[in-house]
Amino acid sequence: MKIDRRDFLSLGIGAAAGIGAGTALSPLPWKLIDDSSIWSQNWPWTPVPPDGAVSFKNSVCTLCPGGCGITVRKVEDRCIKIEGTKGNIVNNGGICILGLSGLQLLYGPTRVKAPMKKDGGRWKEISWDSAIDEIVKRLKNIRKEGKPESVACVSGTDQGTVAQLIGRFLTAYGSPNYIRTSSIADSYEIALKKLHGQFSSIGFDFENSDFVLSFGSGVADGWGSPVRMFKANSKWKDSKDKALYQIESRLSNTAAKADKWIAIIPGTEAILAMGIANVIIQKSLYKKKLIEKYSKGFNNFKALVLKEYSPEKVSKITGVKKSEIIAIAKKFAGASRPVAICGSGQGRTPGSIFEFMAVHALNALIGSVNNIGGVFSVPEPDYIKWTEAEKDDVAAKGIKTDRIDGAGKKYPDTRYLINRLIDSINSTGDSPVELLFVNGANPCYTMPDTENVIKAFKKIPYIVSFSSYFDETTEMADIILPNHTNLERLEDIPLAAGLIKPVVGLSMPVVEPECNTRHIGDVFIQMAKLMDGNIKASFPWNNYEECLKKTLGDKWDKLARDGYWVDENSRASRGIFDFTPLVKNNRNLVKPEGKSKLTLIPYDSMRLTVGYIGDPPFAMKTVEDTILKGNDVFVEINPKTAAGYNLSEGDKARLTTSKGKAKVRVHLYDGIRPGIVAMPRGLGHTEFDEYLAGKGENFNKLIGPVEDPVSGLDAAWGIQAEITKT
Amino acid sequence: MKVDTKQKKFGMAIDLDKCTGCGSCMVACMSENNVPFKKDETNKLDSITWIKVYKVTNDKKYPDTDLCYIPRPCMHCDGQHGHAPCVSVCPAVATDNDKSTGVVSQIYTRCFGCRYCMAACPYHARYFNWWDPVWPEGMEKYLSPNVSPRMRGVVEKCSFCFHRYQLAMDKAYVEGRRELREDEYQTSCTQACPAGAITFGDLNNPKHTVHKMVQPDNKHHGKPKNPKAFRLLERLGTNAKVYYLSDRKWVRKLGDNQTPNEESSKKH
Amino acid sequence: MDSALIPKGVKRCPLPVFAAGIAVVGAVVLWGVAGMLLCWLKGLNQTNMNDSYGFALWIWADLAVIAVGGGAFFTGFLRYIINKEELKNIVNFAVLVGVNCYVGALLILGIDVGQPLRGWFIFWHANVHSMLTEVAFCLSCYLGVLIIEYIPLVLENRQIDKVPFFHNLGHNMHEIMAVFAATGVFLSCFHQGSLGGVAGVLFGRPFSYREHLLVWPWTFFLFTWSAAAFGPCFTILCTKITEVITGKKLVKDNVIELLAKISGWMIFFYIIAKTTDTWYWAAHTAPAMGFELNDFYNNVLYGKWILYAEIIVGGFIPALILITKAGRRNPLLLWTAVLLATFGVCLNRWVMVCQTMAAPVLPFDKWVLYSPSWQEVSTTILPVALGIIVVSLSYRYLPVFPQEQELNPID
Amino acid sequence: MFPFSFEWAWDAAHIVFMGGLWYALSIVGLGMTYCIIKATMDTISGKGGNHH
Repeated sequence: MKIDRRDFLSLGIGAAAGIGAGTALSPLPWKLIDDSSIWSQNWPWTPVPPDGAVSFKNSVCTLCPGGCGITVRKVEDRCIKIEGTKGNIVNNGGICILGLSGLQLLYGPTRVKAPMKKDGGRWKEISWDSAIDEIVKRLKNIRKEGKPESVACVSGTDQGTVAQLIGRFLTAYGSPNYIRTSSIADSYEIALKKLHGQFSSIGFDFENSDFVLSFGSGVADGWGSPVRMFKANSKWKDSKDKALYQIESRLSNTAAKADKWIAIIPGTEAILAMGIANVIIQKSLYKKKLIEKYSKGFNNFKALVLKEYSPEKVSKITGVKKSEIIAIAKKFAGASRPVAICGSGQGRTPGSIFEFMAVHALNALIGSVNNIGGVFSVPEPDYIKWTEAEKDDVAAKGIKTDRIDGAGKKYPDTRYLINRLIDSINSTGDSPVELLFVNGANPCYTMPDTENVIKAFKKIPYIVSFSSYFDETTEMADIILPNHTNLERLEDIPLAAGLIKPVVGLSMPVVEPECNTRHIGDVFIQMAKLMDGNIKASFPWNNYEECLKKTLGDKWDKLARDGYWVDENSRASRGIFDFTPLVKNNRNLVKPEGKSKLTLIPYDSMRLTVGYIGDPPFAMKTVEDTILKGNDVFVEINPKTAAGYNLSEGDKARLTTSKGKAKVRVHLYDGIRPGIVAMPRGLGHTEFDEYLAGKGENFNKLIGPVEDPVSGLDAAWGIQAEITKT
Repeated sequence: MKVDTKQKKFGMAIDLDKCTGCGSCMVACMSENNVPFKKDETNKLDSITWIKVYKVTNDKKYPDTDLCYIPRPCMHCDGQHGHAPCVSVCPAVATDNDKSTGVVSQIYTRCFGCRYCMAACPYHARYFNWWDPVWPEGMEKYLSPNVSPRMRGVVEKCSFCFHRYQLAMDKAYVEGRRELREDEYQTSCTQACPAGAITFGDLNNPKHTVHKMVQPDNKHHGKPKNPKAFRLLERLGTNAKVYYLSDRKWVRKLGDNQTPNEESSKKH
Repeated sequence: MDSALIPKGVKRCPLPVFAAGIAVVGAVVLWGVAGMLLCWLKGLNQTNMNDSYGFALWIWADLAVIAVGGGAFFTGFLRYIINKEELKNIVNFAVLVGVNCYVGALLILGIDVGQPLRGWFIFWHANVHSMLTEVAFCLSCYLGVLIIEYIPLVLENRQIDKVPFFHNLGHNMHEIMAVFAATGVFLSCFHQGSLGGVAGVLFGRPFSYREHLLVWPWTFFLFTWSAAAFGPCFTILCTKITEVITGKKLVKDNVIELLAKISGWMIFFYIIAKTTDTWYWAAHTAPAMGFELNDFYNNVLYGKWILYAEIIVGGFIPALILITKAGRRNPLLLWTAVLLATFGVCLNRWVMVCQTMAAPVLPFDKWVLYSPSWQEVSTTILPVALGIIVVSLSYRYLPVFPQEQELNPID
Repeated sequence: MFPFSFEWAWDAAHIVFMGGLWYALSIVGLGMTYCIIKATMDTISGKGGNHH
């Protein structure tokens, strides 16, 4: 039969249909579909963490002064998780947000991966030898010119072998200018020196206290050793007859945890303390025998408080109701193991010594000094028993010169005055500091009037940073000798955060150094050896590890085993309590700068670290959107006050103080005293990674140092400010 | 040896009066479970936090204001007939309410990202991977092999650190045991909480602290017998395995919705 | 040029004009394709959805097009099962519109999922308890049925019809079309219903949760009913629009009026049921969960107005117009009615999806509002544009409207 | 979808749901097969098109 066009067409279509159907019924499409789901599960950009042998390594966290024991979980040579060490004396298993984020710092993009030298404003990698040679050459020259005292060191601590090695180096070199960054540790130190007559750090027996009267101390916001404080707070919650009263102008997390929140006018805490003393004495609720036996100058003190601090007067100044003052006093004196504490927020900045003494006096009145549940004056752990550093004439002459920061002169009890260092550099033509070592500190971010601080650092001819991370101060340096991070290095960590006995922790390397870094202890020993003469002679050790083991002696084993060592046989000094300095410095308050209507105060939170380390990405992720949104920081303000400036929730505004301006947004918060603006610390970094840099504003840019009349330390707690809608 | 076949019901009790809102639980969870992070995490509507700490206030004016933090992991709901709100709706069986442990799991490689489960969850406990997870150069080193990183386009959520349960069970089996001690299986957040505010354990086991704290009434869908304890959105019938405790009335009241007339009738 | 393909006895505009029109719509299609590719390649971060708004514009679009596409199954039901002869003059078009709606719905679903390559899991690892599974199955099956119902029309193309095999195939399919239609109705009832179930079963969302009858929440039945009721209105609307565009009368009034009347009564009884449901939910269901009506409507956008707009403006008004002879005979009123009806059903779907997501549930939650990104909008318009092209092509080359020749004689 | 996928269970839910599904699918499938076969036979027997 003949095939016409139409049949052909239909055949053609039929064939096509056949082929189509054939493929559809073949396994091919099914195979493709099945594969598709497998592809979607193996994108090359989704990492697959390699498995391996699991191990646990113990150490001590040094990211804050808390000194918690940490246990690092490892898979082969990778650290994968940081946890709190069970049974540790400080944190027993608990751990804070910063410690948990530690691995992001270890493996993070902000590490200084090798020694670096500023070369035309840009960082250039150099070898360790050439780096150290360069510094030694400079040190030798400065010494030749006969001004060894122009070499200084700014450090986060003055305790432990590393700090002591640096101090020893300076002494042998001939400089008295080892400067510790300031905190409430200084204030308490000085207050205790004045009232007890000897240097010691403060300790609190919170675990046994049944009533805690906190003058703004953020015991639930990171004050003291954070994890220990959280645990203590939970203990207080556990029993009905324990209580925490929080005296603070803002409903902080601590105030929220407290059984009572007393919203005081900021800066008048000392007055309230004196008022409470008035009631206690008035109603003779104090421990008379103790006072008679162990105190001096009580009668003057009594006369003073009775004359000047009647509840009525105090109420007017502090804004706390008279009835409330009396109630607090009764509650405090009536408790069996009460304790009064101060140092606002996390206690990163010193306070008015008058306030510290007044608060401490309360403890004395009701017998809580060196008593169970109270405060203890704890001697610094003395396990570092080295021979005096050898001094040649240059050294001997150098260390006799006045400290550049003027500490110990006008203020005999003040050992370090970093705020004065900045002034003395900026006030003279060329900087009195020729060469500056910076270790464990980031003053160009953490110090008030940041602009001024940076100005001073710009004037310093040569800055050596030992930072493991690119922080603000490191950016100002001329050369970086990156130290191992806390997880990579061996170091003894004396815990200064309010424990009642001297405790030393041991930070152990849990992982091989990630980058081409070197232990700061080894670097100084090495430099000393290259300096020859008396300096070389003062450093008989081959390396830091040997130095540490020799220093610790028989304590080493215990430390290596448990991670900490408690100096059991250290006795709290049963000194006489002298009220005289308190009376003498009556009303030496610290007033906020400026004369605007609003008062700007900072606030600390666990989620924003305010120390020399920047907030890691994980921690930043937990910051609420009422604190940071995009790159805008929110300031808290009472709705009543806000109405006066016709500000409503989320409005953009400009915050102005005598020190600077900041673009902010407004968060209306009923939990804050009218007339006050509160701004979070820890934001506004310019360095570190893109997860932190450029977000929010740095509070320190808006406030300037205000010297405490008693200690000379910067004790500014706030500053007058103006806010305008933009 | 005796093999205990009694089924477990793992759950959590969180003491809101102890919680300080420090955020440790959130980060402990992120680092345990390989949760990714972005440059800007301030848009909380696309920020993955398996356990999220809510901040609530009593809405009173100064100075009577009070605030409270409410940590919110996945509630691992049992629903009325063993069906969590999310489990019954998942079209591809990518999430499951494990009868033997009471843990609501999520199978990332099975999920195809329809997000019906997120629509179903009243607690916003489920999170979608809107973006590919990216770790900065070198940081992927800390990723744990126990939890696979998720790919873009799937839903993820708190698993009560189920991998820890599996590891603990493996260990127990090697030691010839079939039962875990209370402390052998604890979630990362529980372990980390510096305030010790979180208690984790088997709600079916009278010996476990969590059971003693909330005294769940299993005849009435696990309603707590302890008057200080409550669950979020109790009356939706989600039958959550996460309980909260507080001495503060306003906090307990904030745990669930009441219509005005109810409230007034409650007063007297 | 293409006259060989154009049906006998009808007149069509010259090809260039036609092509120009298609080109315009084609541009819109390209825009949509751009959005689609972005979503597939870069992921759903291209949208403005977030963890509180997992369901948004797309899911609404799905529910809406399926609802208005309901005209297909219901007209088919009336034509083939109830044997309403007149409707044979509009059923083709109803099916055509239906096909487009369903293709669009599936396309959007394909973009909406985070892992499109795993889309088939919904069939392969089906969870029979999930409403979405039911939707997926019935939706795709019914699309198959619709295509089967559409094929005979295609086979009636002048050239194809010349091929004996196709001629016979078309003929035979007509013979047993009732069987397919019946299956279609069966499937439709379930997927329309389960789409309602999607929101109705969410006992974590008091705004959309409803009590159950057997295994289905009331929304299940309300959705099926509303699709059957409002669908024909949309069919009429599309017919009217086509008539305007082509400038011809394509369907006789008696056909339209019949459909309008049925639709009217369906809407009337539906809206009464809907009102009752709303009342019961507000008076019993929600309060039992700790909510009162006002909690769901105390937002700037989502106020009580939306409730009245849906029930009165988009429900009773069109119903009353359509059930009165005068109303459906008056062209202006008819237009108003079908427009309002379409608006009403779309609003209902919007509320069930988007307001469900927006309304706070936790006592310390806040309303979450969202506005779609251009990628979402373009991909939502994409199927509409595609639909216009398919309808145009079908109209040009297939005898979609049997009465066209009679109504528009060529002299 | 099939008894061999692991989430399958021989419970009421699966039987009813999948039963309904396969029932519908088979009707449609059989219907189409019938039409195609019949159309082929008709064609061979010379019906349709311009043949008559």
